[in-house]
Amino acid sequence: MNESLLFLILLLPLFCAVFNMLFGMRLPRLFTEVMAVIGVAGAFVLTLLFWGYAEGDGSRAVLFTWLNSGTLNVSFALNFDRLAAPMTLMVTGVATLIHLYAVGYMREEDDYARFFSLLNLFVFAMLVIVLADNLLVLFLGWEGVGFCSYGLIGFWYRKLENAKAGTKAFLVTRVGDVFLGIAMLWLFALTGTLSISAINAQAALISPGVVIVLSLLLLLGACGKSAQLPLMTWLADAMAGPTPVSALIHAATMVTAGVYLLCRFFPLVSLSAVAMTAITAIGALTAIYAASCAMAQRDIKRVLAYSTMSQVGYMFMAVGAGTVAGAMFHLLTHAFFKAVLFMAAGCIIHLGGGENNIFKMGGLARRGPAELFWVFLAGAVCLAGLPLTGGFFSKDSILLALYTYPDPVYRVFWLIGIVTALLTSFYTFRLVYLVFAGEWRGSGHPHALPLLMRWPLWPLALLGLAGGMFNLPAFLGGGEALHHWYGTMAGRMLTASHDVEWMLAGLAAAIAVVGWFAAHWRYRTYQAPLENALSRFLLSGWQADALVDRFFIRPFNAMALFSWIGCDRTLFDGSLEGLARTATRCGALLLKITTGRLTTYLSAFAWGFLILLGWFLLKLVEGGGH
Amino acid sequence: MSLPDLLALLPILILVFGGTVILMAGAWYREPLPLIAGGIVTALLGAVAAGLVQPPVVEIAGLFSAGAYARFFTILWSLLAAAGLMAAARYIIENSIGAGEYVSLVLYAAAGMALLSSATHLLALFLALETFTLAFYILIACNRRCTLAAEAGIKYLLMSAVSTGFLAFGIALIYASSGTLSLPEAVIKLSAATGELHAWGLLGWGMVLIAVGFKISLVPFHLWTPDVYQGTPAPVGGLLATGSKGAVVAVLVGMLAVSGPVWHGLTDLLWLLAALTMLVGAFSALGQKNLKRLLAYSSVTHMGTLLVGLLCQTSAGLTATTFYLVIYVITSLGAFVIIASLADERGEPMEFDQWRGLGYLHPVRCGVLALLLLSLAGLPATAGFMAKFVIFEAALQSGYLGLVLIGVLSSVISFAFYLRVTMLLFEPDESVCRWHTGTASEHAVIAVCTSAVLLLGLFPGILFDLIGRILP
Amino acid sequence: MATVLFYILGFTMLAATLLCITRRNPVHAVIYLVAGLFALALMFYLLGAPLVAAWQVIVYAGAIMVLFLFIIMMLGLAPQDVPEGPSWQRWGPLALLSSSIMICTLLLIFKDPMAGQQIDDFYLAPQVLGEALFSRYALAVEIVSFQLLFATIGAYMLGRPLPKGEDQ
Amino acid sequence: MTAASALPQFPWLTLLILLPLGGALLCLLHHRRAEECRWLALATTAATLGITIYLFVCYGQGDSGWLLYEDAAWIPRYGIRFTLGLDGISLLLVLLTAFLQMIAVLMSWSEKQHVPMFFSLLLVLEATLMGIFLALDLMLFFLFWEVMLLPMFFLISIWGHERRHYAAIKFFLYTLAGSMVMLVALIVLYLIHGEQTGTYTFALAELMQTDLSSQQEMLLFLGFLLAFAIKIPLVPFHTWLPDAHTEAPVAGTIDLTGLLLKTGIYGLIRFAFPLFPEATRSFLPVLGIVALTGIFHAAWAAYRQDDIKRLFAYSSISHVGLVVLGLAAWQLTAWEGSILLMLAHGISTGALFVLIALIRQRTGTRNLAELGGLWSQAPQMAFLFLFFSLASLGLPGLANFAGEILVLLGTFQTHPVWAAIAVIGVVFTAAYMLRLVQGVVWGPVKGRPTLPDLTPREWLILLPMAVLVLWLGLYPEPFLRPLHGAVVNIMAGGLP
Amino acid sequence: MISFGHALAFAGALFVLGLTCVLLHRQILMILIGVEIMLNGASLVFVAASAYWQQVDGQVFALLLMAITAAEVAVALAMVVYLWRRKRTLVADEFNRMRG
Repeated sequence: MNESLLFLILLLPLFCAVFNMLFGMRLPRLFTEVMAVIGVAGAFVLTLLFWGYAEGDGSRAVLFTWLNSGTLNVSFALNFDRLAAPMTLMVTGVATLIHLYAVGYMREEDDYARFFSLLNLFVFAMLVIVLADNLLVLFLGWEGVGFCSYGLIGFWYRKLENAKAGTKAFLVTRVGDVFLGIAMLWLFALTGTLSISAINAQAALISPGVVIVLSLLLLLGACGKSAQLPLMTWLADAMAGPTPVSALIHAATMVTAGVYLLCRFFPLVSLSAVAMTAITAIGALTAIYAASCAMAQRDIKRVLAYSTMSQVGYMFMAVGAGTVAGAMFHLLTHAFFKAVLFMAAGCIIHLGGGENNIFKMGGLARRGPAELFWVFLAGAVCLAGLPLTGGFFSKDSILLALYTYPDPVYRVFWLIGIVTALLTSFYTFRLVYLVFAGEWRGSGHPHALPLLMRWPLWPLALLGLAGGMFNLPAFLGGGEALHHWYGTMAGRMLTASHDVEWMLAGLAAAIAVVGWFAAHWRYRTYQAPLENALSRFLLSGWQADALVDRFFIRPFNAMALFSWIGCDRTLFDGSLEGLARTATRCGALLLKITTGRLTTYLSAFAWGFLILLGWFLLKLVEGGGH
Repeated sequence: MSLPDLLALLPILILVFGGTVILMAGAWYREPLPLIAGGIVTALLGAVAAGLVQPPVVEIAGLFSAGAYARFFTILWSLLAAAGLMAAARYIIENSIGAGEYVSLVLYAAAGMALLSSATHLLALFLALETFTLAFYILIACNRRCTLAAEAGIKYLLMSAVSTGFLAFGIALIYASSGTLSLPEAVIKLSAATGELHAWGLLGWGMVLIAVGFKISLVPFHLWTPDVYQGTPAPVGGLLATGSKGAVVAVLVGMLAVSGPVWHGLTDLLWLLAALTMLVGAFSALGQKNLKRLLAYSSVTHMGTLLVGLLCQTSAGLTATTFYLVIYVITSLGAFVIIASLADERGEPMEFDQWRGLGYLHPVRCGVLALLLLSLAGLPATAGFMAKFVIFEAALQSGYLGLVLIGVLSSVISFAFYLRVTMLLFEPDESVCRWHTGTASEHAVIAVCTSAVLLLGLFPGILFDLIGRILP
Repeated sequence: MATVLFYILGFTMLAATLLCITRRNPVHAVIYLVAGLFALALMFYLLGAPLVAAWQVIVYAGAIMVLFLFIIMMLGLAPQDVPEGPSWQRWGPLALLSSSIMICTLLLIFKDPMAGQQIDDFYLAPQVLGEALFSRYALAVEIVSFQLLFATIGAYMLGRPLPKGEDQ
Repeated sequence: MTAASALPQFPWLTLLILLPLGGALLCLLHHRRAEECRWLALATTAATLGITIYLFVCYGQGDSGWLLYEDAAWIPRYGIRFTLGLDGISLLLVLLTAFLQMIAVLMSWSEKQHVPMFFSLLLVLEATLMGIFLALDLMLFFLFWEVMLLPMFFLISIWGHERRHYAAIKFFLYTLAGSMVMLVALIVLYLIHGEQTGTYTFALAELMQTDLSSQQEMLLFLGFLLAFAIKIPLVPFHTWLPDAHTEAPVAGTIDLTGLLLKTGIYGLIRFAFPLFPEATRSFLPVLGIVALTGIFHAAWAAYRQDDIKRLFAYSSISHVGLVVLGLAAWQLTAWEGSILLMLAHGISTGALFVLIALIRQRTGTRNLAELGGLWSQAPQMAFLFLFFSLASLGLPGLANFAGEILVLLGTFQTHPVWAAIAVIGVVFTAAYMLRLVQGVVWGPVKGRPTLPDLTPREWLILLPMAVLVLWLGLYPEPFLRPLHGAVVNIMAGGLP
Repeated sequence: MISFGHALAFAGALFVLGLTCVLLHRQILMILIGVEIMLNGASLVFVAASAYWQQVDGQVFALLLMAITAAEVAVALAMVVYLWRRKRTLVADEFNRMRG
């Protein structure tokens, strides 16, 4: 086998995407669906097959030169290393299950070819990010996922709100891309290369101040894609898309791209303590912000969206605390259980006849198939971080990393992490109780749940629950497999006494249970949603949209209006037309002189003569002067 | 008057006596066509004679030059007369104008222009100028069916008479001041007296300038131009716009070419006149709704540009002026002949409303008209651009940057109104109606003018070489 | 003596001309003009141009002015047909214009160094003039003769009565 | 000059100019048969395209000399020569011209009014554009430069939309005013050179040797710059463009965007910069700031447009702002990016104008408020619209991105702040583009529920453009290769 | 002895009076008369200059000027008659159909 075969991992989804785009509507539906699934599943299988390439220092594959000008020489090159391999496997694996689920979910959709094509394209773009060897290729995928999410969020484009949500997602993430772009330009200017590994290798040579700025730029770039403060407003609206899209984009892949980016540039970022603190701070703030918002949400998917934001915040904290392995660990487990939650939410909505509002659900434990409840619960306990679930371990390792970080500020972040965990547990069980407990409060007729929407949940639920096994901490007798796999890339080695670890784990478990009890106490029986200012404030995501509108969109509109009306219309065109008008007026004035009367013409003659005479007299006087 | 003198005068003699013979014949023989044909042949003969007969003397009776420069313009005006007659044939017949009289007047006018272009003596200048002016009085007004023509006639006549007064007094003052009537000598005497400014000479030249300014319509002596152009039937208008102006410019160029740079006292004034003329002509044309008036104002602008060339007084400037003049004559004539060729019993199409959409009914002539107008505006690849270019080049060489910028401004404005017309021609319009299809002779003139404009636009070298050789 | 006479004639001429141009009746104007022309002819004579003087009387006063009178009579321009010549509203600016021109012209004329020169006595015998006219200036005379010929033609072409129904 | 070999070579360059001219003439002569004129025009443009492709294949290997050079005396008295030369930059632009012109002809296939004149004007336009991109004698260049306005003027004023007369006159006069100033500067330069050396000539190579005082140089440079800035158009000289774009018929719009704007940039590259190196160096910062302003100003203005054609007009202004920024950065990569971006912009925006014309044909409107739901109405069309819009907003992998990123990478090397600010422009571009796509492609269906989708002829037009957009985006190397040598030459202040 | 300057001053005054006549009157015949006066002024200059320079040319010019004036007047008066027949008026300002 040859290293350039690695491209097959990418090209397979791409091929299926293009194929479905071109021929999807002309071929039998089954064919399209199979193509779509094959594209992803094939990539999954290929990843497994090529796993060996990732070991050691990984493998590079170069396809062809993309851009070549002056000192710049960028190839289409892939880098399949130990950081990329698990991510690839996760992306393709989860995506395969989501694709299967989508086949069932989109059974009644006519425009399925576009959907599957975009979905495949999305996977392709995500894989490009994961496997990119240089920044430009990464950027290709980076923008690619942006576009695909745009297309998928706005998939039901006939409702303008959906299209607008897509546009919003694209635009907000593009704001983040600006920072990534600037970082890319700067890195190239500094190092003369765009290769990620080369940049990391030269990172130590860059002056510390610049490193801080660069890291912050990368952080902001990551914030855009990962929906972290301050670029988080798009994620909640993005729930307008079909549920498989939410599962794919907002659980497993796109939102984690930011984390992945920071992990990729960890050697650079970790050089600057300021940047690390900033990353942690952003993560912590987002985590608690999103958790607070989730507590007041009424749309099931929005609850999950905010929870995603919050969990990604944990991942940022992990990076900030120096543990790449911890971040990736949480990334993986989160991908599993969040995908389960989203897909189950899709089923719930299906059962509720398209109802999204959790306050109009209830009693689904009895009403729907029992397995749905168990699957959802599996996801929920992972999210809430009940002990021994995958979520528990991954979150715990992050909290440990925060606790053990030498810088005392991190204790504050650790505290935020703990509080967030409490909130998480609370809103997760709030969701469970509102949806499954009590009586059915909705009005919609349930749709049938196709088989394909049910069984892809099981493997994911199991992976979520058992996710802890991948990186079982040492004090529980685990081998920290993931940490060892990453080796040098894993970041800081967490060194803490087992007592501390036990203490932290116990605290986390207690917190989760407390959250559960609180939710149980509040929502065991149905409670109508609160309508006070605080809940409205939280419901609207701390008025973030209004703030953005106030400080960005309105000024932008005003500037646009100024440019168009104020400058172009009034100033430039106005002065041009004024000039033209003046000329015409001059002309009209001159035509008035042409009266058609001979006397006028003759007096013009005489006046001309007089002027001539006057001129000559003047000349002679001057001439006489000297 | 010796034989060599007569030989040198041969082209003029052919024109004048040919004209007289046709006049006589017209008295007996009322059929117009042969008379017109005879006139055309005479004019062409005159041109041929001027081209082929090498005169044995350089100067005729101390009044006229017989040099290559004079002969060149004799050829040009003879050809112009031939073209004017070809374009006028239908006009003469349809309006039952006396063919003999008309033809002889045109030939006579051509002779006058030719004499003016070659004048080297103030008396000759005066007489030649009066000669064709007189012919034009009659030609303008001779169509008794057209009321506008009568009005144009009286306007031209009275204004012209006043300008004659100025010219005569001016020449008289020059004579009083310099004691000679010979043009080069008078010029040199004026320029020699740089130490003490000669008031009489200056005033004399100023008055001559007024008369010249009237003839070539410099601001503020231009006001007659639009009215007279509008009222004059196009076949005559073509001659009036080209020949009567061209001959005057030609004599000035000839004079300057012989005497070298003069006019120290007048430079500032001429600068002002040129600037004013270019601008006023351009601005006035902006609001026009009548094609012939528009052409009149455009000719005002063009004369301003010509004045820039004259002002340079360098050989480059004079070459440029001559080139410009020839191009202007050809282009302008073409435009007028096109108007003439469209004329029918309703008269000539003049108002813009009559032109709207005409390009689709008469594509060739309207297309050519558009081309000629753009050449007048100075679009590259047409002769008009080369003309403007060489004038600007000469002016910049002489340091008249300000004038050139004003010229640029007026060019831009000119484009505005020329483009409006061309746009109008090809603007789809349902209500447009057909005009006359034109005769072969008219088409021939148009074709010649057009091909000259294109040819000289792409290969102006031909004319440059010629001018370089003939300029004294 | 001749000098004094010259100035008397000059002022007579100007006075007559001034009267001429202020008349409302063209017949009166022409008569005054003829008077002025006579004075001018005498000035020509004093300046040594007997032939020009004679022709001035014969051609100008005798022929051209009579032609004017003839036309006035022929068209029957009774004084009431004549629009009120100079109207007082137009006088103001025109008087200003004319007087400025007059002043400027005279100033310019007197500004010249030659203005102070005297004209020496001069007498040009008619035969000398004739000789010059028909030898050196023969061509000019020819041109003028042609001009007169075409003027006749023109006068004929324009002066013919209009075909019926074409006058307004 | 080295390539001016003594061997007589086939005058390809002259042919490139004469062929369309001949086609135009034939069209006019053949005006009684409209149908045949179409084919004639198509054949002419196809032949021209064939020649350019042949030249591209034969000479597009990155040689740094003149790939082709032709020279003949023309007006010796004024030292004007008929000099044509092809280097890498011209090669690409000539290729673009031939390609877009063929698209324009195909796109005008259904033109009903005065067909022969229409096509002959298109062909004349092509000839003049070729002339502009090939001429090396300044007077020859100026000639083509001016004549180019005329066919465009007629295309707008006769076949344009409602406000065509206003737009046509504005376009013509505005650009004319600029170029007249250039003419004056040109003549002054000619005279100065003539006085210094005694040879009066308009040859670029010789005029470049002129010694100018720095003040003279600056003034002359500004004279040239004015003409080019209006044509490019740089803010604030841009207001003619939205009007002209909006009112022009589709072929005219394609040419305007794809080619006319490029002539201004080409003029800067070929004439203004090499002739006045000192002035250029001191003026570049201003140019860069003007270009930056243009990027943002136009993006803002585009955001408020409801007429989609006008919106794209502003988007063009914004894009050329980036191109000029790359030039102002004076860096090899940025320059190559600029030129690549010119190509990319020509194709992607050209295709968008094609689509707008098709949409207008079918829906009768270009107003954003009256459009919507194109994906339901005509999915193929909507797909392509989306595709080219994405290309235009600089999605990686598509044509514009390749150029933009080169520009930005290069610019950052010399002017990091400019580049950083320009990157922000990317978001703004996305803002108006997405607003446009949202209004046209998505949303509830307005108007008829279905529209006729693309016909084979329309696919024939759009498919090559789509392929090129992908090609330029993913593998621009063949188009960058001819540039390497040429750009180095010009930046070094010389000719091949 | 006559002063050259004075002779020219008389001529100039005559010329300006002629011009004034031209400007003052609106009747075509009077305008023509004004032109005649102007031309007479020119003649006076010619004759005076001829005497000053002791040359024949000035007088020749004066003579020919007279002849030309005659020709011009002939045509002008024919035009006057023609216009009278057409419009029954000789007021110059009545002929203003063309303007602007």
